[in-house]
Amino acid sequence: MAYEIKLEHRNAQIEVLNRAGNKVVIAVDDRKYELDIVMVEKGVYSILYNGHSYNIELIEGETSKEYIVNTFARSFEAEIIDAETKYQQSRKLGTDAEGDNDISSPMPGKVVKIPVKVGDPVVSGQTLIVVEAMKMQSEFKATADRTVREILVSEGDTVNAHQVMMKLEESA
Amino acid sequence: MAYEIKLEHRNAQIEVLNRAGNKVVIAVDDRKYELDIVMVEKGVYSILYNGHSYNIELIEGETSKEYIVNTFARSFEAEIIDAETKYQQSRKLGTDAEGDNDISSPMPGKVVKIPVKVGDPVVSGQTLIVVEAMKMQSEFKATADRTVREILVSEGDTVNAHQVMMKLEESA
Amino acid sequence: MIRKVLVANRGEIAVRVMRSCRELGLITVGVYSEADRKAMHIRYADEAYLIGPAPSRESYLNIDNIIEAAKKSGADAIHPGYGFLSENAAFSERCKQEGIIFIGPSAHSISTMGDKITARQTMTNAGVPVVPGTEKIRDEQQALEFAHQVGVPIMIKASAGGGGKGMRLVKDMDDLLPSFRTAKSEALNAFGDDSVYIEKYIESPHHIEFQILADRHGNVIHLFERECSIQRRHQKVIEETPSPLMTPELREEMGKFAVAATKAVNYEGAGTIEFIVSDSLEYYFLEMNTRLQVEHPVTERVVGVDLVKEQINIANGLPLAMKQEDLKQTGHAIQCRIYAEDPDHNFIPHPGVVTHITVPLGLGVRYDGYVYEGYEIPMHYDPLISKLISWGKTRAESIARMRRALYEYKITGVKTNIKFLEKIMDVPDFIEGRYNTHFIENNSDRLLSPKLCGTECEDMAIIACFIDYLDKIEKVQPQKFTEEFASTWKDFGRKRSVLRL
Amino acid sequence: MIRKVLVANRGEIAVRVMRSCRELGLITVGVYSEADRKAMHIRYADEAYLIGPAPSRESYLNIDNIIEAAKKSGADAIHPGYGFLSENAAFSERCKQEGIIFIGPSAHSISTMGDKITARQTMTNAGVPVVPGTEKIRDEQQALEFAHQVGVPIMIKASAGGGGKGMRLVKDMDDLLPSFRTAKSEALNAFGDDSVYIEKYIESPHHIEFQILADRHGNVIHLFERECSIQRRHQKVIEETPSPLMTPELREEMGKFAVAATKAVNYEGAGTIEFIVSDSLEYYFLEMNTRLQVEHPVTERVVGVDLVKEQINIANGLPLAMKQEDLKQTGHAIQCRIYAEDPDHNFIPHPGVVTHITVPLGLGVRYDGYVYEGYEIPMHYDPLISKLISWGKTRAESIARMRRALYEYKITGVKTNIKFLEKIMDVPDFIEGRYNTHFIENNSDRLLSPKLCGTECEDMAIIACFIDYLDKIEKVQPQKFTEEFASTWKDFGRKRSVLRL
Repeated sequence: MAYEIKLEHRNAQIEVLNRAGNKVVIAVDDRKYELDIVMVEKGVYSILYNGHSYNIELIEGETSKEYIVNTFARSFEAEIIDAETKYQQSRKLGTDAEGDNDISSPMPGKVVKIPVKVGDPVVSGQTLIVVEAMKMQSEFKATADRTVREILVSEGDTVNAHQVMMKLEESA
Repeated sequence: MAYEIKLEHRNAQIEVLNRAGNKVVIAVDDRKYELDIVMVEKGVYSILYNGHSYNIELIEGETSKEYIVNTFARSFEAEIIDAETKYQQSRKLGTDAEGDNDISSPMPGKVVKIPVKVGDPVVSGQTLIVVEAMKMQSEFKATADRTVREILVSEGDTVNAHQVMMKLEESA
Repeated sequence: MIRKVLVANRGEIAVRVMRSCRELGLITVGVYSEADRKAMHIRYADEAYLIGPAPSRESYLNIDNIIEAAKKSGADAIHPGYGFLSENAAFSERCKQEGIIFIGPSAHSISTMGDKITARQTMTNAGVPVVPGTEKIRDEQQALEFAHQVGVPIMIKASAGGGGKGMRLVKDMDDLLPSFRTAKSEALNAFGDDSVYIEKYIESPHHIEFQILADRHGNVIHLFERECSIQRRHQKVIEETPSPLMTPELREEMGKFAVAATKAVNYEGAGTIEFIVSDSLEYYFLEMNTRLQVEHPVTERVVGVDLVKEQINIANGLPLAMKQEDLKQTGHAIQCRIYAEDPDHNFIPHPGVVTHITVPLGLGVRYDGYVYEGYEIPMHYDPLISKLISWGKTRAESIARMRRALYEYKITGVKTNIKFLEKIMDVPDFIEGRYNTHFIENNSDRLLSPKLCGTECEDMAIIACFIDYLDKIEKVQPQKFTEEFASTWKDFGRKRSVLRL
Repeated sequence: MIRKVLVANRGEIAVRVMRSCRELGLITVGVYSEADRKAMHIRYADEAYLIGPAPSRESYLNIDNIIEAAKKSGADAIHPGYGFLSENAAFSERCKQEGIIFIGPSAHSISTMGDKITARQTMTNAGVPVVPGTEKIRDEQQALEFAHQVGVPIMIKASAGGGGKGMRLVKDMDDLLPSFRTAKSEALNAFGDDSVYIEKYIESPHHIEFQILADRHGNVIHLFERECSIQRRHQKVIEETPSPLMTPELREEMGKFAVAATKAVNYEGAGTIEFIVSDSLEYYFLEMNTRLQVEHPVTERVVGVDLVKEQINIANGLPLAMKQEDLKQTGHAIQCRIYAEDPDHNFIPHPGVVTHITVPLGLGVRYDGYVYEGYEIPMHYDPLISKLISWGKTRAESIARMRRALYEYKITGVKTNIKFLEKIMDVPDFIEGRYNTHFIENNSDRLLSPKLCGTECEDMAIIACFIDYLDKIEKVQPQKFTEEFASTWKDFGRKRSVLRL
């Protein structure tokens, strides 16, 4: 069965043609690889292909279909695309603007300042919330002119990574 | 509920009197400990007791009730004793001699020589089987005068740790 | 003699200090905040005491709680590490009052060097060159006069400051007064004190510091220089010794001034004299750090001393075991600071759980760290994860070894600057030793561009994800859905028997 | 110039060689047996080729397969490491024939030094002192004559031998002939050759070796000595440099002989001249190891060279970059060999899965290893897991640091000799440097007795087991048995949704 995998910019078709233990014959787009792949440590794969030794580290993302992949050269975000994912993506597409209106922090931290309040009109570039982690403050700014619809945290709160802290809406 | 734990030579009574998160009040024989215990890595515990910082590493044995415990000073074998264990121990006691008659290797290895055959009488100290691991040969010898009842491996075989390789019986 | 040492710190430096204590046969006492129960320094210490909640000011900066832990444990000395209370004169004084040895300088030395204007004055009196500048500026008139006297560029700095706050660079005479006013108001906000002073600004500065050791008996030696010019927003990133800029004559001259500066404040312990050096090798005293520096390992490797052990010997009142003429730099050492931060997103700090770590090892590599697999790096403290130190017979070998070590170093779970550092090792200006504090700024395009991963490399990444995903669903997905219900009960039985409860 | 190096080895030495290759910018090729697919050297290498089944003679000793891998990969050089084919003259010759650079000496040097009797003769001709002894013994009459001439104790040794096989110590003249006959028959069984020779036996021997480097242009230098007398059944356990026994005069004298011995066989590459030294400092040539030694890191640390890089430079035909007078020993280094073995059960080797590992780090500690968490140490090869090297300004600091490093070093899953080594660090004879090859035997009671773990320590072990057990049953045991059947189906649904398949 062929799957689709998204590796940042790229969408690749992938299919296992044959597999016996470590030995796998696999097609990625129009390229066919005969290789030896084995998990050596939790989340760490060793691949031998055509004499070359590759080490790939995986961290599972928020769902079992999402990964952060580290190669020697760089780090990628990857996602397994199946029917369910496609359906969700199509839903998401329609509401894309809404996603942009959620303000969340990429890292855990502590809310130190919220210089706006619900109902405030804000302009692109205006600071909405300041989060501190590891003695450094990060300012989260509006990327477009909007109105503050909802504030979900208070000053002094601890937030997790990717937690939505504030919701904006298009100004009336 | 009080349990019994065997730590090599010692049998200790143990009971959790109170537990809230890391903080545990626990009685071992007639001593009461108020301590802070937390698993920091898989199988690695940090215990703070009376200001002292203890690091204890556990490896599960062949059953979930058996452990190898490493303290700073030394390594122990430990076992949780419950009704089931006691019953098995009492059964074992009756057939203790039989256990002694099983020849097994403490480590994985390869059988390189079996200088005896089924039916042979053997005397205490006589070599029964030679196993090689990591370029070193270990000889397994009879600890009493016996007869070879059964040989379960052949020369060239690979054996796992604790696999029974030969059975002896009391000479007729 | 010191018998038991409380280390009033956390992270890599707490572990590093305890290692030397252990080698000396001393008992170590760790202290921890509520966020640090699982921290490595607590696992490493012989004894451990809780000193308060996660925020530093309630724990690692809480003098009362630390003194209480020292008394409870019977520690006879406190090592402050760096940061936190290490340059706090009140803490040094309090230890003295409580009869606990503070492994560091006296309150007097700390406060003299802590106030930049007093420090400048002391240095000037001792004949140590300082950047042409003023004392506390009285009024705008004085600011104008000085600016006209030395010419632009000039730098306005907060007297009580540090870390870039209350600082203003003036390149144009017209900007002087507006900048002066902003600096004063920033200083007031940041430090509760609006005093500022003005200095001549060195255009292409190198940051070079000298390590010193001073005992109670008046002996002072320096352990040569460290080059610390690779900085990002005034944060050091890479340090090395010897400095590629240094000549033997300059080293001897600056070393003598470092010793004179140290003597001028009756200093006792390990310390650092920081200089600012221009491209044309003019140098000026900048400040003194009255503690162990983050970058002390490069000196340890090249000079062959354990600076923490020297600190403890000095605190024990012993005379220095080495004389200046015994000391020699052998080979070359480089240190990289590994931070939990995301270079692709403006170096935002990145706390989180370390899921996997591979530490670089082998010949010529030293690793000072504190995180382990499964450890959650807390959000409350510094993002420094570890320090990687490479040594080589030559600077070229030291760079090659650092490149190799960074290649081996793998941390998953949190973002780090490892690949950013790897790229620095390949920048010609770095390789040739031609750099000043503008290095990262000047090379930012190159340093921030992603490394190439070609089609085959990308395909391997895709394949690994896919195989992992297939094996994962294999494990949880039943062979046949219809058999599922019936087999679940059996599965439970099996699981029980495997566990043999 | 060498561009791509195949490392014909496994374990820590393969990784160690590849590290230096990487620092030199060379491409590395690993080879592996079927038991080694997950081995670290394969993960570390740029390229990797399978060379056969698990048994060494079908893979790591299979010259044809290794040469084939070299050709397939386009490697222009082969580094043999130590052990396996490193001292195999036929392999060196074969590489030459195939146009592949063998990073090591010529077949001629290897065979001259490989045959003990030829080696003795070559050394005698070169004026290097050898232990008084015979050539191959013709008959029992000759054995008796020699024994009477030098007196007991004497040692009978197999000409083709090594590792203690075919060796017999004779302390009483009456035992001579019986021992002679047993030695011959053992030699025949072990090596297919019953030739033996006899040597004077040194009663309290020290095993001291000199590291040498020789280039193609006739330059030979020595990098001082290594003391290797801490042995168990002729297996080295701990090595150090400088030797506590050495004097500057003796070092110079022995070093000159080491260089002379090397020149006598037109040697090229890195090698070791082993001497046996008596308590009264009489020394005799023992043998030459025509390869890198397991204990080479102590020399690297104290002399400040990378011996693998030197080997590669020599193989490239470059002249040595160092002269004898440039070299200096700085400080003191000790190496401990960590074996997977069980000291409590007669040091039986202990292959198995490494479940957890904590590596010692920090100032002055080098760790050369290859195992990782989850790795299964195979039963087919050497039990050496890693080497721990400590450096200190003085021997005392080096010992203190090794004690600290061994304390930090934790491996669970397989048994190791770590605690055994820790105890050696506390034996007065070791601390004072008064030891010879009988050290372990003489101190075995102390070294094999368990360390004390008092009641509190035992109780903590018991508590950790108990808490772990309780938490484990908590996880699998259902709250109420009767609810089990009904809830299992729900659990399955939950599990699925967590995985979001």
